[in-house]
Order: sequence, then structure tokens, then C-alpha cells
Amino acid sequence: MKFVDSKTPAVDLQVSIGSLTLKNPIMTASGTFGYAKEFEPYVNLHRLGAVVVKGISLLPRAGNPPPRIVETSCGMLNAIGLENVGVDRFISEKMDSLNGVNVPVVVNILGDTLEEYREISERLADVEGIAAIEVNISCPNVKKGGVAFGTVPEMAASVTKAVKESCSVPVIVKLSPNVTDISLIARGVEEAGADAVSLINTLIGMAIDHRSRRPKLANVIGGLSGPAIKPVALRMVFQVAQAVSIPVIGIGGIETAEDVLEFMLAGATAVQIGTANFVNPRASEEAVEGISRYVADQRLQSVRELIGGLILAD
Amino acid sequence: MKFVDSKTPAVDLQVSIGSLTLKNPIMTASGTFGYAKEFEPYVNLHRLGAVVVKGISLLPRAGNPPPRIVETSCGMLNAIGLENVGVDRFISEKMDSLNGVNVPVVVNILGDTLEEYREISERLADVEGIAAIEVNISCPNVKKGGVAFGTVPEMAASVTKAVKESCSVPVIVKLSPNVTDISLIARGVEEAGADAVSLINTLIGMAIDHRSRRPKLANVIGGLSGPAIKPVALRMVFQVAQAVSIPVIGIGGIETAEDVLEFMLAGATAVQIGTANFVNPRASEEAVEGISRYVADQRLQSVRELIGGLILAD
Amino acid sequence: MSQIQEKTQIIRIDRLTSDIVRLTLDAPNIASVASPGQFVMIRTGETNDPLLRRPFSISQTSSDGHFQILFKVVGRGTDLLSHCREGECLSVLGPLGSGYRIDTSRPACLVGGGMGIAPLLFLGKRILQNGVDQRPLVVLGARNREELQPLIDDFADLGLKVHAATDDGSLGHHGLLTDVLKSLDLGPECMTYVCGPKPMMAAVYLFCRSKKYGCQVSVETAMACGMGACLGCIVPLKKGGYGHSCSDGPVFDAEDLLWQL
Amino acid sequence: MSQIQEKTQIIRIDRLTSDIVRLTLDAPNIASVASPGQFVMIRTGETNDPLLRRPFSISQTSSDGHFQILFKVVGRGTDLLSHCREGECLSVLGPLGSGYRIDTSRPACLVGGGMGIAPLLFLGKRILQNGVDQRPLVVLGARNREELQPLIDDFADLGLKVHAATDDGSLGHHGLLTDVLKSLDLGPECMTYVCGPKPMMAAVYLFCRSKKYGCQVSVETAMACGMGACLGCIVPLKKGGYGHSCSDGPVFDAEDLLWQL
Ligand SMILES: Cc1cc2nc3c(=O)[nH]c(=O)nc-3n(C[C@H](O)[C@H](O)[C@H](O)COP(=O)(O)OP(=O)(O)OC[C@H]3O[C@@H](n4cnc5c(N)ncnc54)[C@H](O)[C@@H]3O)c2cc1C
Ligand SMILES: Cc1cc2nc3c(=O)[nH]c(=O)nc-3n(C[C@H](O)[C@H](O)[C@H](O)COP(=O)(O)OP(=O)(O)OC[C@H]3O[C@@H](n4cnc5c(N)ncnc54)[C@H](O)[C@@H]3O)c2cc1C
Ligand SMILES: Cc1cc2nc3c(=O)[nH]c(=O)nc-3n(C[C@H](O)[C@H](O)[C@H](O)COP(=O)(O)O)c2cc1C
Ligand SMILES: Cc1cc2nc3c(=O)[nH]c(=O)nc-3n(C[C@H](O)[C@H](O)[C@H](O)COP(=O)(O)O)c2cc1C
Ligand code: FES
Ligand code: FES
Repeated sequence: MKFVDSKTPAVDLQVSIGSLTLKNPIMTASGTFGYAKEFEPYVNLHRLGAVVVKGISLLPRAGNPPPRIVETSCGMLNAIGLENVGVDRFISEKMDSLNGVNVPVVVNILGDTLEEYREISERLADVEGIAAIEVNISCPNVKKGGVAFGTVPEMAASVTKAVKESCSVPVIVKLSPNVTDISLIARGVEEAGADAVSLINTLIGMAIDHRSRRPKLANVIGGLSGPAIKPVALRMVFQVAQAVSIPVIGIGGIETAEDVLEFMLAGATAVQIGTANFVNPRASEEAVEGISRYVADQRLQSVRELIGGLILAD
Repeated sequence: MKFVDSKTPAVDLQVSIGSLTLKNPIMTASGTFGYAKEFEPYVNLHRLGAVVVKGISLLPRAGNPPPRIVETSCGMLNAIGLENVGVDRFISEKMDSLNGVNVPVVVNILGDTLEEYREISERLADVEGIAAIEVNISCPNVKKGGVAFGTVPEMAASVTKAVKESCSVPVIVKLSPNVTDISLIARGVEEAGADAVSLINTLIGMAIDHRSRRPKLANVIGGLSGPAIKPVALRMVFQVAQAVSIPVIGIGGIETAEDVLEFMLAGATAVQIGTANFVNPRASEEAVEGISRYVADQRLQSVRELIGGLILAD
Repeated sequence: MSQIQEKTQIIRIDRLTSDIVRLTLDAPNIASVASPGQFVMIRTGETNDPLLRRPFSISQTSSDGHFQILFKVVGRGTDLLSHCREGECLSVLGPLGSGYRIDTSRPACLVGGGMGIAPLLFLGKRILQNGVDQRPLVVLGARNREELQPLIDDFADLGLKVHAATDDGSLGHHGLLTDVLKSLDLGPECMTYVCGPKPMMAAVYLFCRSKKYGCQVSVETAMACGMGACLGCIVPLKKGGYGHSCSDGPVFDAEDLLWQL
Repeated sequence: MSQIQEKTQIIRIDRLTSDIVRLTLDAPNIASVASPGQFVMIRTGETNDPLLRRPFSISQTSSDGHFQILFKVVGRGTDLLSHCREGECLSVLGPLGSGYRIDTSRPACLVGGGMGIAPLLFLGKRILQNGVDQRPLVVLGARNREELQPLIDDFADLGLKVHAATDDGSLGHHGLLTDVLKSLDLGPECMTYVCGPKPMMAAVYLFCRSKKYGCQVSVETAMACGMGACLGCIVPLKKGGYGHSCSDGPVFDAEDLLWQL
């Protein structure tokens, strides 16, 4: 572990997500940063704005059979199938070490039914060290024929309400990009009480091995992430930031501080780095360093000046 | 111009799109192949299954101001703004040379209103040499507040009906991927009489120049194409092929014969090659050669055996 | 049409400065038909990132089937290209676009800034080959001596005298290339052939307009295809609408363009 | 934890055959702590295509801070890597995973097929360093002599005798490596350390099970992160559920895996 880099200029990088204040806008994305501990050899975790842990369900899930991942052009597909230890073991086994790393922990949750979301939130409600809950609504609602919660404004709103009622930490709702009008969903969850929205989750995709004539993923379809999806993510963040007044957290193909800048200019208050952690485990910390330098070089009062700073007219 | 490669094995590559029989499943995508003539120095045009010309509107359009294109990771964004000479000049100026190249010509059309689609189709109805019409429904319906025709099943169906009523050539409806459930739209246009569907059109995306803090496209948003979107296209083709019984034409990130195979296994009867034409102007002809070799090597009775041949169970 | 797609071998790599490279490519079919102001589209790598080809002016052809490009490393594509090795092959499309229209009846002045100097060498050579009464004047500008000197040497080899300007004064005039231009006696009826950064071309055009000189400019726009298919490479025209810089240009009559002066 | 991300310089490139390459990398922090069976994740290029790092076994370390990998060109990533030049730098993560658990109390047999031979050299060296009563037996298989000979030579340098099998009979036994294995006197209590294609490992495991030998296998799965974060690299376990080959493995007790025999 290296010492904190004392050369990093003292600049105001603070941003707020509901009642939660982050020391900088750089978070890590759920499912791409394990339970943070995996990255201790590479990253000074306490320098990050926050870490979001792998999605937690009510009961443990083994996940999908292999193969679960496949590379695509400038991206990857994953069909992990939400493998996780379940909320109880998460609390008993993972929270201790997470509390040790001195960085705000956001817990990503998922469920098959409204009740499951509610119950997970209740169990997490009083756990020490949870800074916020991020609600993954890209999961199929088993009671509604498997339509994803995140694709119908009313369903998205009701999950939001259920989680909000069950806990007192800020609730971030993570939106699915596989919809006709993401602003509509964003407004739905805002009205239902979400403290922030994060976007985008993965685009649904597929890959085929023409030699074996089979899908490359055992699950047939999977989630597309990485630089390939950045243009779509940036567009959706831009649209949603204009549609809601709660903070927007930008996700999708972010690799560098320049990418972070672009998402903030488009309207993001904070960002999450996902797939890039696999390519460069230091990506998140390097983004903090880069943004820090940028704010200092440009003599900004604070990083918040960048939010929505895109210049549109000539 | 080279002679037809006599080494290409004589294999059955024919596929049918409604009443139209193509000598092979390789087409070129609208907006990426000009009016075909541009590619004469590179491609033996008559070896292609068909060419789809740049989208034609009722009146000429100047298109969007520059910059109109920007490269992204394994893809590109375009905001051409549908620059075209209009249907009348298309007929008088372009059809002659298109008739000369001895390859089926599919005319891609677009409009702001239902009436425009109808009128373009009527003017094209009796023009010699048009093998099929492809209807781009990703355009905003100006009478419905700018919602894209392709995002609402009823609107998509009514455009389809209008075009079908106005002409007798096969009508291909080109679907937008920027929707929650593309199968729903596909079924809508099938019921309205479409002879085939083609997909996907571009994903909506955006790029920002962090130095100037401005969008990289004058139009702010644009359409994402290229290898980056292939996984999304493949998934949608797979879904739509299961939802409809008319032929599906696969489009999105196709570069090689291997990619063509993948789309056909997913359920496509034919494919269109788009952005790859810019990278390798011979991409379409090389795909024909590759598929031809594959069908011969695998001793298939015909290329049609591949359609939907994906093996799903173990 | 004489455009082709050619696998060309890299015959020579000259690193003129730390970030300016000259490649000599063996491409007989392109070299034999190219004319000054035309360009090629080069694939800078074999993967899909970067995806698109990059446009480069043909800066010289030779009778043994070679041509040269001269480029500066400004991004990922040019960086990849600068790491190529002699003997490797590059996929090249060309020659593309319509180049300079040489008017042998008028005295010529070649005006180039930065990498815009690249096509002018080819042009100078061609003008001399065509046989002229008056040797063309050459006015070149760049950031500093390091960048400019090797490019000037090429023109000197042709026996052309170069009037230079550099941003830092390390070679020739300390300041703008247009200052040099204004100080020269170009003669009446002069035709200027210009290539360089947009503001420089605008200034040269303004000067030419005031003097009633002809002015042909080579414009740079983003390009996806280079052959008139994508409609991405537009330049606004004075008469309204757009021209396509890859097929109508890259060389335009400055008169025909809509300048934001 | 001792994993690190290191910019490593390529010290040497040996092209053993037309498609098998050995890279020697200067990476003191990785070389000093690596153990046999561990691997590294290497970025094969600087662009985003291919995007992900590629996993390679550490095939040898040296006391002067170098380590080697041995790989075959099978796709774009390995192709890019094979075009690297000496002196260039590669970004490497490692050492990753848990390697072979050397049981010094039991006679050892190293069984490697194809590129699976890579980690066994490191293992053989370490076993000898640890001091053993009995020199390990080595059984290696590959397609032909061309591929196998250079790899055998490495073991010969350690003073280990190699029992060989090739698919075409051009070196050693003509046929399967398991035939050779069965013909050898491995002694009771033998521990086999195996790496190679899945069907070969399955055959070796079946044989070991029948003889009550120990069997450790190094499995290959697709990997995105190599460090337990993506959960992509799973292998089905006998007890149910999955193990993660990058963190629980890549070396597993063959007993613990669910084999599709
Ligand atoms: C007809 C034509 C002829 C050209 N001839 C030459 C030449 O002879 N020598 C030479 O060095 N360059 C020439 N250029 C410019 C050259 O094409 C770009 O420098 C190159 O495409 C940059 O690629 P890159 O991947 O390195 O940069 P990118 O990573 O794509 O971009 C890096 C930076 O360069 C800018 N840029 C990218 N493309 C262009 C472009 N087409 N024009 C201007 N700026 C751009 C970007 O905005 C960005 O700031 C020419 C361009 C055109 C259109
Ligand atoms: C722990 C571990 C250690 C390894 N050690 C070595 C080694 O020492 N030497 C060596 O040559 N190779 C080794 N491999 C395999 C090596 O990682 C792959 O060959 C490499 O990733 C292929 O990359 P590519 O881009 O060239 O191929 P791609 O273009 O990605 O794929 C080309 C072909 O190879 C197959 N392939 C891709 N990745 C893998 C993989 N991880 N395993 C098996 N097949 C794959 C694909 O299905 C495809 O058919 C190891 C793999 C693992 C998991
Ligand atoms: C391997 C993997 C696993 C993921 N798991 C989850 C998850 O459990 N919950 C969730 O909300 N998102 C999950 N995601 C989505 C990411 O958090 C992120 O939204 C997406 O990858 C886009 O960002 P990126 O392009 O930076 O990766 C996962 C992504 C990957 C690649
Ligand atoms: C520059 C450009 C212009 C396009 N113009 C049209 C058009 O006029 N009409 C249309 O239906 N699709 C148009 N498209 C979409 C393509 O036809 C195709 O659907 C899309 O690019 C995806 O395929 P690809 O990834 O192979 O490019 C255009 C695409 C590009 C890149
Ligand atoms: S670059 Fe494509 S039309 Fe000019
Ligand atoms: S490779 Fe990511 S968890 Fe093993």
C-alpha cells in the first residue's frame, strides 16, 4: 500500500448524493470491484469517492453456468447471473472488512419480487457502515411474467418506494438502458422518492460461436459493458440529467479522467467505473488523480462547476 | 473491374425476401454505400445480393451542419441528418446508373409524416429497377411531437400499411433498436403487412469534447454503428426471428463472412453490411466469397440451412 | 475510375522530428495516377480500435511506383502509424478526391502551414514538370525551425526558394505566414495554392480576395469513407448547402466556400 | 497481498516455432514472489481492441528479477503479443491465483500437454530446489517434434528426463500422453501435477483415481479480471456450486472438481 500522494493538489472535489457527501465523484461499479478487498493490492481505496459492492439478493445465488463472460469489440458480455452470498452472509462476512477500508460503501441490491427488495433493505437498514443503497432494477419481475422492473415506470417506482420505506440511507436507483425512453423511468423513480439515479446498467447483447453454432454464453444473452457502450451511456445521462432534479450518477465505458469529465459535463454529479477496473485495476484511483489535477489546472472553485457544463449553443 | 472470380464454387446461396429472390444473402446497408456507383472501383457490384441506397425523402434535404461524424471505441456516431436529393431527383438522376450495375436495388425511404411515406412510395411504385422498398421508421413523427415512428407499435404499423398500399414491390421495414421490446414492433409491422424486417438501425449515442466542453456532433446526438453494436444487433435479430415468421435481415457491426454466419444462425435470412464498407470497401464482396466457401466446405445443400441454426440445448 | 485499394509495403520511414514522420510506400497503382492535392485513406492498425481509416495527403510520388506521406502524431491513429516498421504492409485507398487545378497561365504561389505543407511538394514538382515561365513562389510556416527545416529542404531540392515564417522566429519571419505573403511581389493574376490550419487559410483567402488573386484551398474535415459514400465530410458552400470534401474537394476554390471570417 | 501491476520491459523474445513464442520480462516484484502454477494477466496492446488482459502461466523465474511466459498464437491478443519488440514495455498484473501445492513427501510426476507445459518447468525447478529424494518424472505431449523439442530441452537443462508423446509420432510415443503415463512406474503415493487441454486432464485424472495417485490440475477458463472481482472464471465443483479459477485456482485438486467424464 502506498502512502497518500501528497502531491495531489488540495482541491474541492466534494459532491453530494442525497444526504451523503462524497469526497470526490469517482465510485466503482457494482459487480466489477468485488467486495473492494480484491483491489487493495492496487488501489488506495480510501482515496475513492465510494465503492459499490456486487449485487446482493435475499438468498445466496450460485449464478449461471459457464461460460459467463466473452469479449466483444471494445467491450464484453457478462452473464454472471448475479452470483452472490446473500444478504445475511454479506452482513456477517463482508461488512467487517468493508468497514476496515475507510471508504463509503454502497450496497447494490436486487430481487425477483417487490417483497424481496423490501426485505433486503430492511435487513441492511441498521447495518453499520452502509453509506447508501443502490437498487438494481434491471432484474425480471417474476410476478409480472419476467418483465424487468426497470422497463415499466410504475414497477420501477414501486420498487423505489418499497426500498425507501425500509431504510434511512440514501437510495440510488440504477436504471436499465434497454428501454425506449429512459427519462420516463427516471422521472418515475424520482417521484417515488429516489435520492439519485445511476445509469447505465449493461445493454442486452449476445455472441455466437460460428464454429460450434452455439451461443458463447451458457445463458445465451448477457450484458454488454465497456468502452463500446460509452456513447449510449453518455447520451442517456445527458437526457436523464435534463429530466430529473435529483443527482445523476454516470456509468458506462468510463476508463479515464477525461471520460469522467465528459459524463460530468453531460450532467452527472458522480460516476462509476466498471469494466475498466479489469483492464487497469488502478483506473479508479487514476481517475481521482486526473480529475484532481484538472480542477486545479483549470482553477475551478470546485468539481461541481463541471456538472451539466456542456456548451450547446454557438 | 475484375472478372467474376470463376473459382468461387457454384453453391446455392439464394434467399428470398417476400417475392424477391436474392442470389446471395449479402446486402449493403443504407447510408453506407452511397448510390452504389461510389464502390464500383472496389467491388464487383453484380456479385452482391442487393444494394440498399441512401435514405430518400419526399423533398431534398441538406442534412445537418458539420461535424457530422465522430469515431468512438470500435464504432462511429453519425448525424448526417438524412441528406439526400429527394425522391424526384433520385428517380431522374440516380436510377439510371443504378439500373446499369446489374444488382437488385432496394430503396430506403423516410418521412416526417405518414403522408410523406405514402407519397414517396407512390412515386417509386412504377419506377423500373426497384427491387424492394426499405422503410426507415427511426425518424421522428412530427405530427406526434417528434416521437419516432419506430418506437410505438401502432405508429410503426400504420407507416407499414401506408407504404404497402402504395406500391407492389416487397416492403422491408427497418426497425429501431432504441426500444424496450423490439419484438413487439416487429410483430406490429408483420401484422400490418411487412414482407420482411431489417434490424438494427443505429443506437442513439453522443460524444463530448472535454477540451471545448461541446458535443462532438453539431446535432448533439447521433447514431452509433460498427462492431461496437454487434452484440446488441445479434441479440435483437435472435429475438425478432423468434417473434415473427417473415424474413429477418440482420444489420449491425457486420464485417466478415463469420459475422454473416453468426447473424444467419441467430435467425437472419439475409444481412446488410454498413460501417464496414468504410473500413474495407471490399467487405461486402469478401463476405459473399467467404459465405460461398463456407457453404461449399461444409457441403451444405444451400445457405438457407444456416438460417436460425443456432444450437441452444446441450 | 482509378481509385484502388492496395496493400502497400513500407519502404522507408524517416523520423523528421520527434513527432513528424515521413513514410515511403510502394504502391505503383496509386503513385502512377495520383495528382497533387489528392489524398489516401490508410488503415492504421489491424484491430477495430481505431476503427476508421485516416486521410493523408500524397506529398510526393516517384516514377518507381512509390509515394510518400508526411504526418504529425496527434492521436491514436497517427501514433500507431508512427510505430510501423519498414517492410510491413499498410492497406491504402487512393488516390482520392480532386486535387489542385494547376493554372499554367498564371504565376503560382504555394502557401503551406504545418502539415499542410505535405501536398504542396507534390504540387511544386508537378508545376515545374508542366513547364512554367515563372518558378512558383513558396511560402511556408510552422511552429519552429525543427519542424520547418526538413520540409524546406525538400523544396530546396527542387530548386525552389522558400520564404519561411515560424511562430517562435527560429527560422525566417517571426510571426504569421500571411505577413510574409504580403511582403512578396506575387505579380498580378497570381494563383495561390493553399493548405494548412483553417485560420491561416482564411487569412490567406482574405488577402487574395483583396488583391484579386486566385485562391485554391485544401480543406480538412473528419472523414469516414473518403469516397463520397458516408456524407460525413461536409463544408458549407457560399451558394448554400454543402460540398463533400472527399469527393468535391479536398481542394476547393476559396470563393466557393462559406467562410466564417 | 503481493499482487502488483507492473510495467515490465521485454528483455528477450524467442520464437520457438512459427507460432510458439517465449517472452522474458523484467519484473522483479513479480518474479521474486511468484510460485509455480501462478499466472499473470498481460495487456496485449494499448488500444481497446482487444479490451481485456490475457492470462499466461509463469513458466520460469530467475534470480535477477526476470520471468518468462511461453505462449502459442491462437487469436488476436496472442498475435499482437507475438509482434512485440525487445525493449518494449508490457503492463502485467501478477502473480495471480494459487499454484501447485508441492507435497515434498510424495514422488512427483509432472504431466503437461501443449502449452500446458509452460507452468511445469517452473514447478520442476522449484521441486528440485526444495530438495527431494526422488527426481520428478516428466511426461510431456504435443502435436509434433517441432513444438515439443524446444520445451523438452528446458527440462533437460534441469537434468530431468522427459517421456514424450506426439500426435504424429515425430518424437517419443506416437499417440496419447496417458499411454506413456500408464507405462511408467510412478511408485505408490505419487502426486501428479497436470496442465493441458481439458480432455487430456480428464484422462490423466481418471488414471490417477484408479491408481489412488494424487492429482492437481491447472484449469483454463475465460477470465476478465484475474483477481476474483468479475466472477466470470468459474469451474463446477463436485460439492456443488462453483470455484473461481483465478482465485481458488487455477490449480485445483482434481478430486474437488465436477468432471464431465
Ligand atoms: C484530406 C486530408 C488530408 C490530410 N493530410 C494530412 C497530412 O498529409 N499529414 C498529416 O499529418 N495530417 C493530415 N490530415 C489530418 C490527419 O488525417 C489527422 O491528423 C489524423 O486523421 C488524426 O488521426 P489520429 O488517430 O492520430 O487522431 P485522433 O485520435 O483521431 O484525433 C486526435 C486529434 O486530432 C484531431 N483530428 C482528427 N482527425 C482530424 C482531421 N481529419 N483533421 C483535423 N484534425 C483532426 C482530433 O479532433 C483530435 O483533437 C489530413 C486530413 C484530411 C481530411
Ligand atoms: C490461468 C491461465 C493460464 C494460461 N497460460 C497459458 C500459457 O502459459 N500459454 C499459452 O499459450 N496460453 C495460456 N493460456 C491461454 C491463453 O490465455 C489464451 O490462449 C489467450 O487468452 C488467447 O488470447 P487471444 O486473444 O490470442 O485469443 P482469442 O482471440 O481471445 O481467442 C482465440 C481462440 O482461443 C480461445 N481462447 C480464448 N481465451 C482462452 C482461454 N483463456 N482458454 C482457452 N482458450 C481460449 C477462444 O475460444 C478462441 O477459439 C492460459 C489461460 C489461463 C486461464
Ligand atoms: C462482470 C460484471 C458484473 C456486473 N454485476 C452487476 C451487478 O451485480 N449489479 C449491477 O447493478 N450491475 C452489475 N454490472 C453492471 C456494471 O455495474 C455497470 O453498470 C456496467 O458494466 C456498465 O459500466 P462499464 O461499461 O463501466 O462496465 C456488472 C457488470 C459486469 C461487467
Ligand atoms: C453514415 C451512415 C449513414 C446512414 N444512413 C442511413 C439512412 O439513410 N437510412 C437508414 O435506414 N439507415 C442509415 N444508416 C444506418 C445503417 O444502414 C445501419 O443500419 C447501421 O449503421 C448499423 O449497421 P453497421 O453497424 O453495419 O453500420 C446509416 C449509417 C451510417 C453509419
Ligand atoms: S468522407 Fe465519406 S463522403 Fe466524404
Ligand atoms: S477472472 Fe474475474 S473472478 Fe476470476
